[in-house]
Amino acid sequence: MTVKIVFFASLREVLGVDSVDLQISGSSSVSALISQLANQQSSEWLGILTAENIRIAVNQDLINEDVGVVDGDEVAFFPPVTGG
Amino acid sequence: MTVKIVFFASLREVLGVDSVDLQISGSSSVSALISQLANQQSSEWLGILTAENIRIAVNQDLINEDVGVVDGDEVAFFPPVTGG
Amino acid sequence: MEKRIQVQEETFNLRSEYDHLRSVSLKVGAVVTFTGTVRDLNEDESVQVLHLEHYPGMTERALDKIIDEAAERWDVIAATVIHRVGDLYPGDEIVFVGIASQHRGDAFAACSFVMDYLKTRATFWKKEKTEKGERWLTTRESDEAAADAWG
Amino acid sequence: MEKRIQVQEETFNLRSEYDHLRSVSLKVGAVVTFTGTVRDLNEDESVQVLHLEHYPGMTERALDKIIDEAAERWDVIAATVIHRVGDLYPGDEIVFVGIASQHRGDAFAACSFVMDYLKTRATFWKKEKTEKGERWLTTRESDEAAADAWG
Repeated sequence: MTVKIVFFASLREVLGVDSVDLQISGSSSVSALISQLANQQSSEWLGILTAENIRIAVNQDLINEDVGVVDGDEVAFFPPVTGG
Repeated sequence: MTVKIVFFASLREVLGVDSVDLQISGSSSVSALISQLANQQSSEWLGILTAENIRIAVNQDLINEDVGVVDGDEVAFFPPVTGG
Repeated sequence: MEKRIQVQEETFNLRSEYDHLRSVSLKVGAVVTFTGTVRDLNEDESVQVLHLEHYPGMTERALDKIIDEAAERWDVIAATVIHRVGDLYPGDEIVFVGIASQHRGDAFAACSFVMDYLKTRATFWKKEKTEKGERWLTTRESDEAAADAWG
Repeated sequence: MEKRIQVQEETFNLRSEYDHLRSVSLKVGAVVTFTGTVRDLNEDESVQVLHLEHYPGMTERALDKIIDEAAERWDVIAATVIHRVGDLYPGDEIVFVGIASQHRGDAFAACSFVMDYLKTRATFWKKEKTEKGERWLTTRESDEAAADAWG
Protein backbone atom coordinates (compact mmCIF):
# COMPACT_ATOMS: atom_id res chain seq x y z
CA MET A 1 0.00 0.00 0.00
CA THR A 2 1.38 3.35 -1.02
CA VAL A 3 1.00 6.86 0.32
CA LYS A 4 2.26 9.81 -1.68
CA ILE A 5 4.13 12.38 0.38
CA VAL A 6 4.67 15.85 -1.15
CA PHE A 7 6.68 18.86 0.02
CA PHE A 8 6.45 22.50 -1.01
CA ALA A 9 8.44 25.72 -1.06
CA SER A 10 11.23 26.18 1.50
CA LEU A 11 10.52 22.75 2.96
CA ARG A 12 11.01 21.11 -0.43
CA GLU A 13 14.33 22.91 -0.77
CA VAL A 14 15.52 21.98 2.74
CA LEU A 15 14.68 18.30 2.20
CA GLY A 16 15.97 18.35 -1.36
CA VAL A 17 13.02 16.33 -2.70
CA ASP A 18 9.53 17.23 -3.88
CA SER A 19 7.79 13.91 -3.29
CA VAL A 20 8.29 10.44 -1.83
CA ASP A 21 6.16 7.34 -2.40
CA LEU A 22 6.01 5.59 0.96
CA GLN A 23 5.07 1.95 1.38
CA ILE A 24 2.90 1.35 4.43
CA SER A 25 1.65 -1.93 5.83
CA GLY A 26 -2.11 -1.83 6.39
CA SER A 27 -3.23 1.32 8.12
CA SER A 28 -0.96 4.04 9.41
CA SER A 29 -1.17 7.54 10.83
CA VAL A 30 0.49 10.80 9.89
CA SER A 31 2.72 10.66 12.98
CA ALA A 32 3.78 7.11 12.05
CA LEU A 33 4.53 8.26 8.50
CA ILE A 34 6.84 10.97 9.84
CA SER A 35 8.77 8.44 11.94
CA GLN A 36 8.99 6.06 9.00
CA LEU A 37 10.27 8.87 6.73
CA ALA A 38 12.91 9.88 9.27
CA ASN A 39 14.09 6.27 9.56
CA GLN A 40 14.19 5.85 5.83
CA GLN A 41 15.67 9.23 4.77
CA SER A 42 17.53 10.95 7.58
CA SER A 43 17.04 11.47 11.29
CA GLU A 44 17.04 15.25 10.65
CA TRP A 45 13.69 14.90 8.92
CA LEU A 46 11.94 14.24 12.22
CA GLY A 47 12.67 17.71 13.59
CA ILE A 48 12.07 19.39 10.25
CA LEU A 49 8.64 17.80 9.64
CA THR A 50 7.43 18.32 13.21
CA ALA A 51 8.57 21.96 13.44
CA GLU A 52 5.85 24.23 14.83
CA ASN A 53 5.33 26.22 11.65
CA ILE A 54 4.89 23.21 9.33
CA ARG A 55 1.36 22.66 8.01
CA ILE A 56 0.11 19.20 7.04
CA ALA A 57 -2.67 18.34 4.61
CA VAL A 58 -4.16 14.92 3.93
CA ASN A 59 -5.82 14.60 0.54
CA GLN A 60 -5.61 18.40 0.24
CA ASP A 61 -7.41 19.14 3.49
CA LEU A 62 -5.44 20.77 6.31
CA ILE A 63 -5.29 18.66 9.46
CA ASN A 64 -4.90 19.95 13.00
CA GLU A 65 -4.34 16.64 14.74
CA ASP A 66 -2.99 13.22 13.92
CA VAL A 67 -5.22 11.26 11.52
CA GLY A 68 -5.15 7.86 9.86
CA VAL A 69 -3.98 7.39 6.27
CA VAL A 70 -4.74 4.58 3.84
CA ASP A 71 -3.56 3.34 0.47
CA GLY A 72 -3.63 6.06 -2.19
CA ASP A 73 -3.75 9.00 0.19
CA GLU A 74 -1.71 12.13 -0.50
CA VAL A 75 0.00 13.74 2.49
CA ALA A 76 1.50 17.23 2.05
CA PHE A 77 3.94 19.12 4.26
CA PHE A 78 4.52 22.85 3.74
CA PRO A 79 5.44 26.14 5.45
CA PRO A 80 2.90 28.94 6.09
CA VAL A 81 1.42 30.31 2.87
CA THR A 82 2.44 33.66 1.38
CA GLY A 83 0.30 34.24 -1.69
CA GLY A 84 -1.62 37.26 -2.85
CA MET B 1 -24.83 94.66 -9.09
CA THR B 2 -25.86 91.15 -10.13
CA VAL B 3 -25.99 87.79 -8.37
CA LYS B 4 -26.62 84.63 -10.36
CA ILE B 5 -29.10 82.24 -8.74
CA VAL B 6 -29.18 78.65 -9.99
CA PHE B 7 -31.55 75.74 -9.23
CA PHE B 8 -31.08 72.02 -9.76
CA ALA B 9 -33.02 68.77 -10.11
CA SER B 10 -36.51 68.56 -8.54
CA LEU B 11 -36.20 72.13 -7.29
CA ARG B 12 -35.57 73.43 -10.80
CA GLU B 13 -38.65 71.55 -12.00
CA VAL B 14 -40.85 72.81 -9.16
CA LEU B 15 -39.82 76.43 -9.78
CA GLY B 16 -39.92 76.01 -13.55
CA VAL B 17 -36.66 77.91 -14.08
CA ASP B 18 -32.98 76.92 -13.99
CA SER B 19 -31.45 80.32 -13.22
CA VAL B 20 -32.31 83.92 -12.33
CA ASP B 21 -30.02 86.96 -12.53
CA LEU B 22 -30.90 89.04 -9.50
CA GLN B 23 -30.06 92.73 -9.18
CA ILE B 24 -28.97 93.68 -5.67
CA SER B 25 -28.13 97.11 -4.30
CA GLY B 26 -24.75 97.12 -2.55
CA SER B 27 -24.31 94.15 -0.25
CA SER B 28 -26.93 91.55 0.52
CA SER B 29 -27.24 88.20 2.28
CA VAL B 30 -28.60 84.84 1.20
CA SER B 31 -31.68 85.27 3.39
CA ALA B 32 -32.32 88.71 1.84
CA LEU B 33 -31.93 87.19 -1.63
CA ILE B 34 -34.60 84.60 -0.83
CA SER B 35 -37.04 87.32 0.28
CA GLN B 36 -36.24 89.39 -2.80
CA LEU B 37 -36.82 86.35 -5.05
CA ALA B 38 -40.16 85.58 -3.39
CA ASN B 39 -41.30 89.19 -3.87
CA GLN B 40 -40.20 89.22 -7.46
CA GLN B 41 -41.34 85.76 -8.57
CA SER B 42 -44.05 84.29 -6.35
CA SER B 43 -44.75 84.15 -2.64
CA GLU B 44 -44.64 80.33 -2.85
CA TRP B 45 -40.89 80.52 -3.47
CA LEU B 46 -40.28 81.55 0.15
CA GLY B 47 -41.48 78.23 1.55
CA ILE B 48 -39.89 76.22 -1.23
CA LEU B 49 -36.41 77.76 -0.89
CA THR B 50 -36.40 77.64 2.91
CA ALA B 51 -37.64 74.04 3.14
CA GLU B 52 -35.54 71.95 5.53
CA ASN B 53 -34.09 69.64 2.91
CA ILE B 54 -32.88 72.40 0.56
CA ARG B 55 -29.08 72.84 0.36
CA ILE B 56 -27.54 76.21 -0.50
CA ALA B 57 -24.10 76.84 -2.00
CA VAL B 58 -22.40 80.20 -2.53
CA ASN B 59 -19.74 80.17 -5.22
CA GLN B 60 -19.93 76.37 -5.19
CA ASP B 61 -19.28 75.97 -1.47
CA LEU B 62 -22.07 74.61 0.71
CA ILE B 63 -23.17 77.04 3.43
CA ASN B 64 -24.68 76.11 6.77
CA GLU B 65 -25.66 79.58 7.91
CA ASP B 66 -26.63 82.90 6.36
CA VAL B 67 -23.72 84.62 4.59
CA GLY B 68 -23.17 87.84 2.66
CA VAL B 69 -23.15 87.91 -1.13
CA VAL B 70 -21.61 90.48 -3.49
CA ASP B 71 -21.63 91.36 -7.15
CA GLY B 72 -20.77 88.38 -9.35
CA ASP B 73 -21.49 85.71 -6.77
CA GLU B 74 -23.27 82.49 -7.74
CA VAL B 75 -25.86 81.16 -5.31
CA ALA B 76 -27.23 77.63 -5.85
CA PHE B 77 -30.30 75.93 -4.34
CA PHE B 78 -30.77 72.19 -4.64
CA PRO B 79 -32.24 69.08 -2.99
CA PRO B 80 -30.10 66.38 -1.29
CA VAL B 81 -27.72 64.71 -3.72
CA THR B 82 -28.29 61.22 -5.11
CA GLY B 83 -25.28 60.35 -7.26
CA GLY B 84 -23.16 57.23 -7.45
CA MET C 1 -0.64 61.88 -5.61
CA GLU C 2 -1.99 61.50 -9.13
CA LYS C 3 -5.64 62.61 -9.45
CA ARG C 4 -8.05 62.20 -12.33
CA ILE C 5 -11.63 63.51 -12.13
CA GLN C 6 -14.13 63.36 -14.97
CA VAL C 7 -17.84 64.13 -15.24
CA GLN C 8 -18.98 63.05 -18.68
CA GLU C 9 -21.85 61.68 -20.78
CA GLU C 10 -19.72 59.03 -22.48
CA THR C 11 -18.97 55.68 -20.94
CA PHE C 12 -15.49 54.93 -19.62
CA ASN C 13 -12.95 52.27 -20.41
CA LEU C 14 -12.14 50.32 -17.27
CA ARG C 15 -9.00 48.88 -18.79
CA SER C 16 -7.40 52.19 -19.68
CA GLU C 17 -8.36 53.68 -16.30
CA TYR C 18 -6.82 50.70 -14.55
CA ASP C 19 -3.69 50.85 -16.70
CA HIS C 20 -3.28 54.52 -15.81
CA LEU C 21 -3.62 53.86 -12.05
CA ARG C 22 -1.17 50.99 -12.18
CA SER C 23 1.45 52.75 -14.25
CA VAL C 24 1.81 55.83 -12.04
CA SER C 25 4.56 54.26 -9.90
CA LEU C 26 6.36 50.97 -9.38
CA LYS C 27 5.50 51.45 -5.71
CA VAL C 28 1.89 50.49 -6.54
CA GLY C 29 1.13 47.09 -4.98
CA ALA C 30 -2.68 47.23 -4.92
CA VAL C 31 -5.35 48.65 -7.21
CA VAL C 32 -8.99 48.58 -6.13
CA THR C 33 -11.71 49.63 -8.54
CA PHE C 34 -15.39 50.19 -7.96
CA THR C 35 -17.89 50.34 -10.79
CA GLY C 36 -21.53 51.18 -10.24
CA THR C 37 -24.07 50.11 -12.83
CA VAL C 38 -27.77 50.83 -13.39
CA ARG C 39 -29.84 47.96 -12.03
CA ASP C 40 -33.03 46.93 -13.78
CA LEU C 41 -35.03 47.08 -10.56
CA ASN C 42 -35.19 49.73 -7.84
CA GLU C 43 -37.62 49.18 -4.97
CA ASP C 44 -39.38 46.52 -7.07
CA GLU C 45 -40.10 48.87 -9.96
CA SER C 46 -38.67 48.18 -13.39
CA VAL C 47 -36.30 51.00 -14.33
CA GLN C 48 -36.45 52.14 -17.96
CA VAL C 49 -34.20 55.21 -17.91
CA LEU C 50 -32.10 56.90 -15.25
CA HIS C 51 -31.39 60.58 -15.87
CA LEU C 52 -28.30 61.99 -14.15
CA GLU C 53 -27.96 65.74 -13.62
CA HIS C 54 -25.08 67.56 -11.92
CA TYR C 55 -23.81 71.01 -10.94
CA PRO C 56 -20.92 71.67 -13.32
CA GLY C 57 -17.89 73.02 -11.52
CA MET C 58 -19.12 72.35 -8.00
CA THR C 59 -19.24 68.61 -8.68
CA GLU C 60 -15.62 68.43 -9.77
CA ARG C 61 -14.56 70.52 -6.75
CA ALA C 62 -16.47 68.22 -4.40
CA LEU C 63 -14.85 65.12 -5.93
CA ASP C 64 -11.43 66.75 -5.67
CA LYS C 65 -11.98 67.46 -1.97
CA ILE C 66 -13.20 63.90 -1.33
CA ILE C 67 -10.05 62.44 -2.92
CA ASP C 68 -7.87 64.80 -0.88
CA GLU C 69 -9.61 63.72 2.30
CA ALA C 70 -9.07 60.06 1.41
CA ALA C 71 -5.37 60.78 0.81
CA GLU C 72 -5.09 62.39 4.24
CA ARG C 73 -6.43 59.22 5.85
CA TRP C 74 -4.71 56.53 3.80
CA ASP C 75 -1.77 55.97 1.48
CA VAL C 76 -3.09 56.91 -1.97
CA ILE C 77 -0.64 56.91 -4.89
CA ALA C 78 -3.26 57.57 -7.57
CA ALA C 79 -7.03 58.15 -7.55
CA THR C 80 -9.54 58.35 -10.37
CA VAL C 81 -13.22 59.25 -10.21
CA ILE C 82 -15.40 59.22 -13.30
CA HIS C 83 -19.13 59.91 -13.06
CA ARG C 84 -21.50 59.83 -15.98
CA VAL C 85 -24.41 62.22 -16.52
CA GLY C 86 -27.33 62.24 -18.97
CA ASP C 87 -29.65 59.35 -19.78
CA LEU C 88 -28.51 55.91 -18.67
CA TYR C 89 -30.16 52.51 -19.13
CA PRO C 90 -30.19 49.25 -17.13
CA GLY C 91 -26.76 47.63 -17.34
CA ASP C 92 -24.99 50.94 -18.10
CA GLU C 93 -22.05 52.02 -15.99
CA ILE C 94 -22.68 55.14 -13.87
CA VAL C 95 -19.58 55.64 -11.79
CA PHE C 96 -15.97 54.47 -11.58
CA VAL C 97 -13.66 54.93 -8.60
CA GLY C 98 -10.12 53.58 -8.75
CA ILE C 99 -7.40 53.76 -6.10
CA ALA C 100 -3.76 52.69 -6.34
CA SER C 101 -1.83 52.22 -3.10
CA GLN C 102 1.20 50.38 -1.84
CA HIS C 103 -0.93 48.00 0.24
CA ARG C 104 -4.39 46.55 -0.14
CA GLY C 105 -5.86 47.84 3.13
CA ASP C 106 -5.37 51.45 2.07
CA ALA C 107 -6.72 50.87 -1.41
CA PHE C 108 -9.89 49.14 -0.17
CA ALA C 109 -10.55 51.73 2.54
CA ALA C 110 -9.90 54.75 0.31
CA CYS C 111 -12.05 53.38 -2.53
CA SER C 112 -15.07 52.66 -0.36
CA PHE C 113 -14.64 55.98 1.50
CA VAL C 114 -14.66 57.91 -1.80
CA MET C 115 -17.84 56.09 -2.88
CA ASP C 116 -19.60 56.75 0.44
CA TYR C 117 -18.68 60.44 0.38
CA LEU C 118 -19.50 60.79 -3.30
CA LYS C 119 -23.02 59.46 -2.62
CA THR C 120 -23.73 62.11 0.01
CA ARG C 121 -21.48 65.08 -0.92
CA ALA C 122 -21.11 65.34 -4.68
CA THR C 123 -23.76 67.35 -6.54
CA PHE C 124 -25.42 64.70 -8.66
CA TRP C 125 -29.14 64.02 -8.85
CA LYS C 126 -30.96 61.00 -10.28
CA LYS C 127 -34.37 60.94 -11.91
CA GLU C 128 -35.79 57.51 -12.53
CA LYS C 129 -38.29 56.64 -15.23
CA THR C 130 -40.27 53.47 -14.56
CA GLU C 131 -43.49 52.07 -16.00
CA LYS C 132 -45.31 54.09 -13.32
CA GLY C 133 -43.80 57.42 -14.36
CA GLU C 134 -40.90 59.66 -13.43
CA ARG C 135 -39.55 60.47 -9.99
CA TRP C 136 -36.50 62.17 -8.52
CA LEU C 137 -34.71 59.83 -6.17
CA THR C 138 -34.15 60.83 -2.56
CA THR C 139 -31.04 60.22 -0.48
CA ARG C 140 -31.04 56.78 1.14
CA GLU C 141 -30.62 56.72 4.88
CA SER C 142 -28.22 53.81 4.45
CA ASP C 143 -25.97 56.02 2.30
CA GLU C 144 -25.95 58.77 4.89
CA ALA C 145 -25.16 56.24 7.60
CA ALA C 146 -22.30 54.81 5.50
CA ALA C 147 -20.74 58.26 5.04
CA ASP C 148 -21.21 59.19 8.70
CA ALA C 149 -19.56 55.95 9.79
CA TRP C 150 -16.16 57.25 8.60
CA GLY C 151 -16.34 59.86 11.38
CA MET D 1 -23.61 32.45 -7.78
CA GLU D 2 -21.22 32.46 -10.72
CA LYS D 3 -17.68 31.37 -9.77
CA ARG D 4 -14.46 31.53 -11.74
CA ILE D 5 -11.16 30.31 -10.28
CA GLN D 6 -7.89 30.21 -12.17
CA VAL D 7 -4.29 29.50 -11.19
CA GLN D 8 -2.10 30.24 -14.19
CA GLU D 9 1.29 31.45 -15.39
CA GLU D 10 -0.16 33.88 -17.93
CA THR D 11 -1.29 37.36 -17.05
CA PHE D 12 -5.00 38.16 -17.00
CA ASN D 13 -7.12 40.68 -18.86
CA LEU D 14 -8.85 42.93 -16.33
CA ARG D 15 -11.31 44.15 -18.92
CA SER D 16 -12.62 40.75 -19.92
CA GLU D 17 -12.77 39.62 -16.28
CA TYR D 18 -14.76 42.74 -15.42
CA ASP D 19 -17.06 42.32 -18.42
CA HIS D 20 -17.78 38.76 -17.33
CA LEU D 21 -18.63 39.80 -13.75
CA ARG D 22 -20.87 42.60 -14.93
CA SER D 23 -22.73 40.58 -17.54
CA VAL D 24 -23.82 37.75 -15.25
CA SER D 25 -27.07 39.49 -14.28
CA LEU D 26 -28.89 42.80 -14.70
CA LYS D 27 -29.24 42.71 -10.90
CA VAL D 28 -25.54 43.64 -10.64
CA GLY D 29 -25.25 47.17 -9.30
CA ALA D 30 -21.68 47.11 -8.01
CA VAL D 31 -18.44 45.50 -9.18
CA VAL D 32 -15.33 45.73 -7.01
CA THR D 33 -12.00 44.49 -8.31
CA PHE D 34 -8.70 44.06 -6.55
CA THR D 35 -5.44 43.66 -8.42
CA GLY D 36 -2.18 42.95 -6.64
CA THR D 37 1.06 43.80 -8.38
CA VAL D 38 4.74 43.10 -7.67
CA ARG D 39 6.30 46.15 -6.03
CA ASP D 40 9.88 47.07 -6.79
CA LEU D 41 10.76 47.28 -3.10
CA ASN D 42 10.01 44.94 -0.20
CA GLU D 43 11.41 45.82 3.22
CA ASP D 44 13.77 48.29 1.52
CA GLU D 45 15.34 45.71 -0.74
CA SER D 46 15.08 45.99 -4.49
CA VAL D 47 13.08 43.04 -5.84
CA GLN D 48 14.36 41.54 -9.08
CA VAL D 49 12.17 38.45 -9.44
CA LEU D 50 9.33 36.99 -7.43
CA HIS D 51 8.80 33.26 -7.85
CA LEU D 52 5.31 31.96 -7.06
CA GLU D 53 4.78 28.28 -6.27
CA HIS D 54 1.49 26.56 -5.39
CA TYR D 55 -0.07 23.21 -4.51
CA PRO D 56 -2.07 22.27 -7.62
CA GLY D 57 -5.55 21.06 -6.72
CA MET D 58 -5.48 22.10 -3.07
CA THR D 59 -5.08 25.75 -4.07
CA GLU D 60 -8.17 25.75 -6.26
CA ARG D 61 -10.16 23.96 -3.54
CA ALA D 62 -9.08 26.53 -0.96
CA LEU D 63 -10.08 29.42 -3.25
CA ASP D 64 -13.42 27.78 -3.92
CA LYS D 65 -14.09 27.45 -0.16
CA ILE D 66 -13.10 31.07 0.43
CA ILE D 67 -15.55 32.31 -2.21
CA ASP D 68 -18.31 30.13 -0.75
CA GLU D 69 -17.65 31.58 2.70
CA ALA D 70 -17.83 35.12 1.30
CA ALA D 71 -21.15 34.27 -0.37
CA GLU D 72 -22.52 33.02 2.94
CA ARG D 73 -21.73 36.36 4.57
CA TRP D 74 -22.67 38.80 1.80
CA ASP D 75 -24.71 39.05 -1.37
CA VAL D 76 -22.38 37.78 -4.11
CA ILE D 77 -23.76 37.43 -7.63
CA ALA D 78 -20.43 36.56 -9.26
CA ALA D 79 -16.90 36.05 -7.99
CA THR D 80 -13.61 35.59 -9.82
CA VAL D 81 -10.19 34.79 -8.40
CA ILE D 82 -7.13 34.53 -10.64
CA HIS D 83 -3.70 33.94 -9.16
CA ARG D 84 -0.52 33.78 -11.16
CA VAL D 85 2.38 31.40 -10.49
CA GLY D 86 5.91 31.19 -11.88
CA ASP D 87 8.41 34.04 -12.23
CA LEU D 88 7.03 37.55 -11.89
CA TYR D 89 8.79 40.92 -12.15
CA PRO D 90 8.21 44.36 -10.58
CA GLY D 91 5.06 45.87 -12.04
CA ASP D 92 3.59 42.48 -12.98
CA GLU D 93 0.11 41.54 -11.82
CA ILE D 94 0.00 38.68 -9.29
CA VAL D 95 -3.62 38.33 -8.26
CA PHE D 96 -7.08 39.45 -9.33
CA VAL D 97 -10.22 39.25 -7.21
CA GLY D 98 -13.51 40.53 -8.62
CA ILE D 99 -16.92 40.56 -6.96
CA ALA D 100 -20.27 41.54 -8.45
CA SER D 101 -23.15 42.31 -6.06
CA GLN D 102 -26.38 44.23 -6.01
CA HIS D 103 -24.98 46.86 -3.64
CA ARG D 104 -21.54 48.31 -3.05
CA GLY D 105 -21.22 47.39 0.64
CA ASP D 106 -21.42 43.68 -0.13
CA ALA D 107 -19.00 43.92 -3.06
CA PHE D 108 -16.37 45.82 -1.05
CA ALA D 109 -16.64 43.53 1.98
CA ALA D 110 -16.61 40.29 -0.01
CA CYS D 111 -13.65 41.39 -2.15
CA SER D 112 -11.47 42.41 0.79
CA PHE D 113 -12.51 39.28 2.73
CA VAL D 114 -11.47 37.03 -0.16
CA MET D 115 -8.09 38.77 -0.36
CA ASP D 116 -7.50 38.49 3.40
CA TYR D 117 -8.39 34.81 3.44
CA LEU D 118 -6.44 34.08 0.25
CA LYS D 119 -3.32 35.54 1.87
CA THR D 120 -3.51 33.20 4.85
CA ARG D 121 -5.39 30.12 3.58
CA ALA D 122 -4.55 29.45 -0.06
CA THR D 123 -1.48 27.31 -0.76
CA PHE D 124 0.81 29.77 -2.53
CA TRP D 125 4.42 30.51 -1.59
CA LYS D 126 6.63 33.38 -2.67
CA LYS D 127 10.37 33.37 -3.12
CA GLU D 128 11.95 36.75 -3.62
CA LYS D 129 15.21 37.38 -5.46
CA THR D 130 16.91 40.65 -4.53
CA GLU D 131 20.44 41.94 -5.02
CA LYS D 132 21.27 40.27 -1.69
CA GLY D 133 20.14 36.82 -2.79
CA GLU D 134 17.05 34.63 -2.63
CA ARG D 135 14.69 34.14 0.28
CA TRP D 136 11.31 32.54 0.87
CA LEU D 137 8.87 35.07 2.27
CA THR D 138 7.21 34.42 5.60
CA THR D 139 3.60 35.18 6.51
CA ARG D 140 3.14 38.76 7.69
CA GLU D 141 1.56 39.19 11.09
CA SER D 142 -0.55 42.00 9.62
CA ASP D 143 -2.02 39.53 7.09
CA GLU D 144 -2.91 37.06 9.82
CA ALA D 145 -4.49 39.84 11.85
CA ALA D 146 -6.51 40.99 8.82
CA ALA D 147 -7.89 37.49 8.25
CA ASP D 148 -8.61 36.95 11.96
CA ALA D 149 -10.49 40.27 12.11
CA TRP D 150 -13.34 38.79 10.04
CA GLY D 151 -14.13 36.49 13.00
